[in-house]
Amino acid sequence: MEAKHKYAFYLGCIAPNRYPGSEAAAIKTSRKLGIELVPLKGASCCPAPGAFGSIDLNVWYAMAARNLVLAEQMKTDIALLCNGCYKSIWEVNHKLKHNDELRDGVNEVLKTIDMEYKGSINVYHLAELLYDKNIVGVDKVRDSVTNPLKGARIAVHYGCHLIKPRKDREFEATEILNTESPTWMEELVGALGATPVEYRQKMQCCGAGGGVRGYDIVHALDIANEKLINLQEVGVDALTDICPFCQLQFDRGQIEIEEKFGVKYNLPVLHYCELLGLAQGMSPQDLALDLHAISCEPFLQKVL
Amino acid sequence: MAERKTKKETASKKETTATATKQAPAKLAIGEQPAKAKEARIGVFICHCGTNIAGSMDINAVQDYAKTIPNVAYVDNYKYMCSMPGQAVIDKAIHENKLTGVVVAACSPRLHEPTFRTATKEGGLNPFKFEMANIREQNSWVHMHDQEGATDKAKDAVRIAVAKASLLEDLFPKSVPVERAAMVVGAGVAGMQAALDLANAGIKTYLIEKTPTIGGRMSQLDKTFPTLDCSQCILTPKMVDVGRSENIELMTYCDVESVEGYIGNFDVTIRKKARGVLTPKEAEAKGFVGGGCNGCGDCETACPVIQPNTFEEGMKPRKAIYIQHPQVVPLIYTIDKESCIKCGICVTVCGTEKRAIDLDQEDEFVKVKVGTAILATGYDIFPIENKTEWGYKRYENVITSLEFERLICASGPTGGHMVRPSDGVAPKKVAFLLCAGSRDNTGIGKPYCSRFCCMYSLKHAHQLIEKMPGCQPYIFYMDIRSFGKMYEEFYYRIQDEGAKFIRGRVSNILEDPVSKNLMVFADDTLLDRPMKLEVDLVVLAAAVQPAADTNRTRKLFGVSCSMDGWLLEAHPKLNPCGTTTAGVFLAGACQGPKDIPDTVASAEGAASAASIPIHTGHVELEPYFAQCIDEKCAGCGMCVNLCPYSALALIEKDGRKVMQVTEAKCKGCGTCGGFCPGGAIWMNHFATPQIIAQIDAFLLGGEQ
Amino acid sequence: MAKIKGYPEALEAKLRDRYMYGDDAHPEFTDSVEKISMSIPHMCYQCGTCTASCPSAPRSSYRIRKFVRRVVLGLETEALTDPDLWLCTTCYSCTDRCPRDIAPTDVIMAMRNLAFKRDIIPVNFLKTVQAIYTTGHGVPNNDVNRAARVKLGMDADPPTTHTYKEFIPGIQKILDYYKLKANADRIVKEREG
Amino acid sequence: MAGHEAIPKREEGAFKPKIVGILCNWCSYAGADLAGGGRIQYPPDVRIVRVMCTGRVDPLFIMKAFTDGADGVLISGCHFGDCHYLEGNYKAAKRLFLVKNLLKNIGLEDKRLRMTFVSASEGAKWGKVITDVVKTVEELGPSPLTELMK
Repeated sequence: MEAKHKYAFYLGCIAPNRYPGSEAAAIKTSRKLGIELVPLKGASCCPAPGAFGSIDLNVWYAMAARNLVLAEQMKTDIALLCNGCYKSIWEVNHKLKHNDELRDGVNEVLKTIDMEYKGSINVYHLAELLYDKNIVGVDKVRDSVTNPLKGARIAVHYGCHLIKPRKDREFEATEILNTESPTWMEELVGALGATPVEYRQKMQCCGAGGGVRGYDIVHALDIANEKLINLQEVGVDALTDICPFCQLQFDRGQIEIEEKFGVKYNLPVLHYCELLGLAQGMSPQDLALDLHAISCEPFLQKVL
Repeated sequence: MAERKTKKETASKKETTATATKQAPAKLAIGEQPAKAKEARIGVFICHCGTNIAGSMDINAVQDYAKTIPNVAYVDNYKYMCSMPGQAVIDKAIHENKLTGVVVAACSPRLHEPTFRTATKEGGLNPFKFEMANIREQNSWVHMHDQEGATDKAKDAVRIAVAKASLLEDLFPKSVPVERAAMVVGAGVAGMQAALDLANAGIKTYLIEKTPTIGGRMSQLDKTFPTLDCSQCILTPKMVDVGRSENIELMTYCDVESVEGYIGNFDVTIRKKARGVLTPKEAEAKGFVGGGCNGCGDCETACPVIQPNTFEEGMKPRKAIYIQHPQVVPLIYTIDKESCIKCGICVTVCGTEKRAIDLDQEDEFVKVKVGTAILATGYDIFPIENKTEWGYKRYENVITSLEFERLICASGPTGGHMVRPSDGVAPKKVAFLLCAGSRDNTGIGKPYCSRFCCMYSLKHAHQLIEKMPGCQPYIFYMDIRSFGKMYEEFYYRIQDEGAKFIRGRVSNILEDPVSKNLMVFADDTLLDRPMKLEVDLVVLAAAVQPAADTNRTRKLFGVSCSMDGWLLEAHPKLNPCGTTTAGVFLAGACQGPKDIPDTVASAEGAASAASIPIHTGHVELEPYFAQCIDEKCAGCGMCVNLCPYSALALIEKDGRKVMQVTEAKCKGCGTCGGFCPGGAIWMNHFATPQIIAQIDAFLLGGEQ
Repeated sequence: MAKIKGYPEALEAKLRDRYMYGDDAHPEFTDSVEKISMSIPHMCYQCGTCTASCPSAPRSSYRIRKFVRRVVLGLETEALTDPDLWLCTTCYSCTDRCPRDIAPTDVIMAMRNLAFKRDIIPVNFLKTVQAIYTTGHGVPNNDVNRAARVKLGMDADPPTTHTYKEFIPGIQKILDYYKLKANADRIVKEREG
Repeated sequence: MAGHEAIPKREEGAFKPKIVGILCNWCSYAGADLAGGGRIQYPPDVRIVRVMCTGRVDPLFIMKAFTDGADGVLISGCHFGDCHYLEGNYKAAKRLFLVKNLLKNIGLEDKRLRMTFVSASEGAKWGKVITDVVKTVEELGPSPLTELMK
């Protein structure tokens, strides 16, 4: 089926440079769902909202604006697959659109590289597009499944920066505005034939954000560890996320947690795009799952 | 405002004719300076209002300028014009300078126009020869940092006022008789108290209640703070009195459908919703002597349809034919038309003696005439599930304070056994969340303080400690607002009884999927440590909001509301029961959150205010009605349809069609006058020449 | 800040004057925080919803409510020199729930911005800056990953600044506009030599 | 805090717009009084004429104001559905619509005529309305009619 919706695919850093499988999966799977993702050439780091936001918000605005302008020049809306990137790209776009003073300031800087932010495009998270029935919707996702992930118990980590703070966000699918007890990701997981699993403190942060993972890794890991304990309590085969940074924190984090706290979980952590890939018949090799710090094997045996 | 004025005024009343026609003197081309304006002698009096006005503008400059305005014969200023000596200044000046009109530059006419009209009258002029220039509310107070701007604006304001004063005419308020009956809308404790007071003052009172029984919110409560009286015990006597009172015509299960007329003469249409059950009176009217509902309840037992009982906050079932609780007044059953399946079993069991049930009964409309009306429409609980972080409706054991009242009440769904919804087990640890949805500026909750939550939560804590030894209440608060008589002492007592007070607002609640216990997250701001408290039950002291159909009702009576929907009083301090619609008053929580003592007090206030015009027997209406200048009227009749009160009509007069105003119906809005293509409609006190003169004075007069 | 008593160091530390003095307060600090954060911390009524929502609070001495309080009172130094300032994971739970409609997270970010102006900043933040300055990415590509990408049938480098290096000078221009790289290098050098 | 800061003063010789404000007694005039009670600060350029209802506003008043050289006219009444006289404000709004067209025809920016709805409880809003009306008129500059009429 040919693509009805075309987006400039904003990659960010961690997906292409650590989990290339999710990048590959995103492109392949969304094509099957009528979404064409074209590369956003020359895009840079979003830049990391925690780091840059902390140092100087003006730099954050300007750097994010540069990425936005690249898409404006393509006259194409942006789609991305990382909550952190969403925070930078969507929120800066939103702020600049609604705050002239800010926009003028940013354009001042962009002038030095012959760019101008116009505010002519929108920014979307892939997960949002998959759930929005006007674009794809749960049913279409279900229909696209050729290899249902039967019998797999999968928990969802929503992360923070896609949905919080709710009062600033604008989603076509209003279910996404629920920040206390959302279930739309569970619906998407269910659509893949897997069993979504609820657990304590589902909405808690992964602990990596705001530069904390770099500043005080033990502190950051302890937050992740609390979630892993809660996940262990209900027993799941895998944890899925829509943010490569959260994924890094839970995947690599488990190794670090083992080193620092001496506890082992071996809980596979997959980006939803990777899950969707598997469900649409992509092989673990197509997804480079071997790059994950925690082996996905036990999970794969269950579902393949 | 009309009746406030008339209270102050004693203008010699010339009985005006039923219809009004403007005579020659007003035959003015628009803008043309009438002769009388030229010989007008206006006195201007500038008020300092202490430093309120003098502090932000140059009074002397205004005074010097006023002297230069055409028609100004005298100028003076005084520290407080509204004071007795201040008014004496006006009186004296009128006599000594043969003034024909008075301008006072001071506060808002909405505040002191009556005062100065009286002063003008004392001076021997018609009180309507007075015009006010508002240089406080709309000048000195809003331009505090702009002396020059304020002074210039004051000069213009005076000039504009003088221009109008020069053209003002003698007017005579019209006196209308007041119907010797009153209406109270809403039969909660406020409505009942107001109705009883009116009735006891000998006034026939219609008490309108939308639900099948009177009693309102108070009848849902178990105990009342700080005295811990049983709510029902102190309320039921009143309910019975209301039912018995000769002067009260109790109309339950009724809605106000429409309101016409004005103070003294409101024509109200009431919808009697089809109850499906006949009262003994109605039965008799139908010829079933000795018939009608006697509240035996056989029908209820027989009825097969089960519905949640709203009075019990849905925690108890009721039938399609029901009474809400044993103490209802009147004791007449009601059929819930939505859920009734018309199986007819109730008709059979009711039997051929009573023949009380009429499944095909239809709504009826009743018209009543009243002199004054009191709105007592009360409050609802804010839909607290909108604050998703506390999981109301998501977690079984998170309940509202009103649900708590029913659960702890001996006549409630559990017979007074305090148990939690999930498993019927008595809770050992209970968390009370104060300001749940109140003091919330997110746009989801309510920005205001709901005022009685602190106190009833203290009472709830006391009830737990008293009823269930070993049960520990935790009260999560930001501030305990125990402002009433004996309230702080009550707070002291509950603290002494062992309730634990945690100064922190609960951020969110998580439910244990197995035990259904609740994890309450908060910051003990005094200990400066985040806390995670496992409790069996959470009670949300949910914010309150105006009752569901308040907005509909208030519009029928032409009453305004504040931004959050509470009905707007005429003056927040000096006229809390009045409204901007003469003859309509407010009682209880419809005006803003109130606890029972305040509600009853405001109800008695409203009752007394509403009884004054009725006892006076007549009210004087502002003589602001429209008149037709026959010479100018082309008889096009376009104005006739514009009038919202159908006060205008076309009549034959000396062989031609002209419009005629029925004064009694005209409320003086001037919508007709604003439209008339021929300028043939003269609006008393707001006549076209007068307003044009004001505009000209501002733009053409003055120092260019 | 607390007045110095002039005792020997150890005693001074133990018996430090803990009064709050009027002259501790810097209203301009409150203003600049409000301007940068585009929020209204001065409206805080200290209910603690933020701290109670905070994933960092239960495992540290970090109290966002306290930081907001410091903004209200203009306690600049006390706020900016507190190492806890850097324990916010920016999860925005507090912002999501604040009943006063304040954005405590953005208030923290604003304070971090002001701290950076005083060279108060953890080195890891600056390392990200340096990485982006040279590669355009905060987490740059590496050989293991390149190999994997090729195996997946993708280019070894993603179609970002990694492939289109001509965009990097533009990025450097932006960062230099704010002297970010220079400051980062300087501070890192001071800390690590 | 909005409204409570002092209004920035105009520099010497700057254009001071002349604006006529016709207010209904029950909502807008009361709202303006409330703004006073709340000490909401706003520019002093609007002169107020009080009528019982905006329904009273004769298009002629507006035209007279403009021909007299007003730079702007503000009509302010109750919110729709809140009119003390049921529907006076509807009728006023309808009429104003026609007047606006008329203004355009005689080459006057219809932005100079504004109708707003401010209730008795909206003091702060009144401050915003006035500030905004004055700003608009300042940007438009002196009314072209002023010259014409001379």
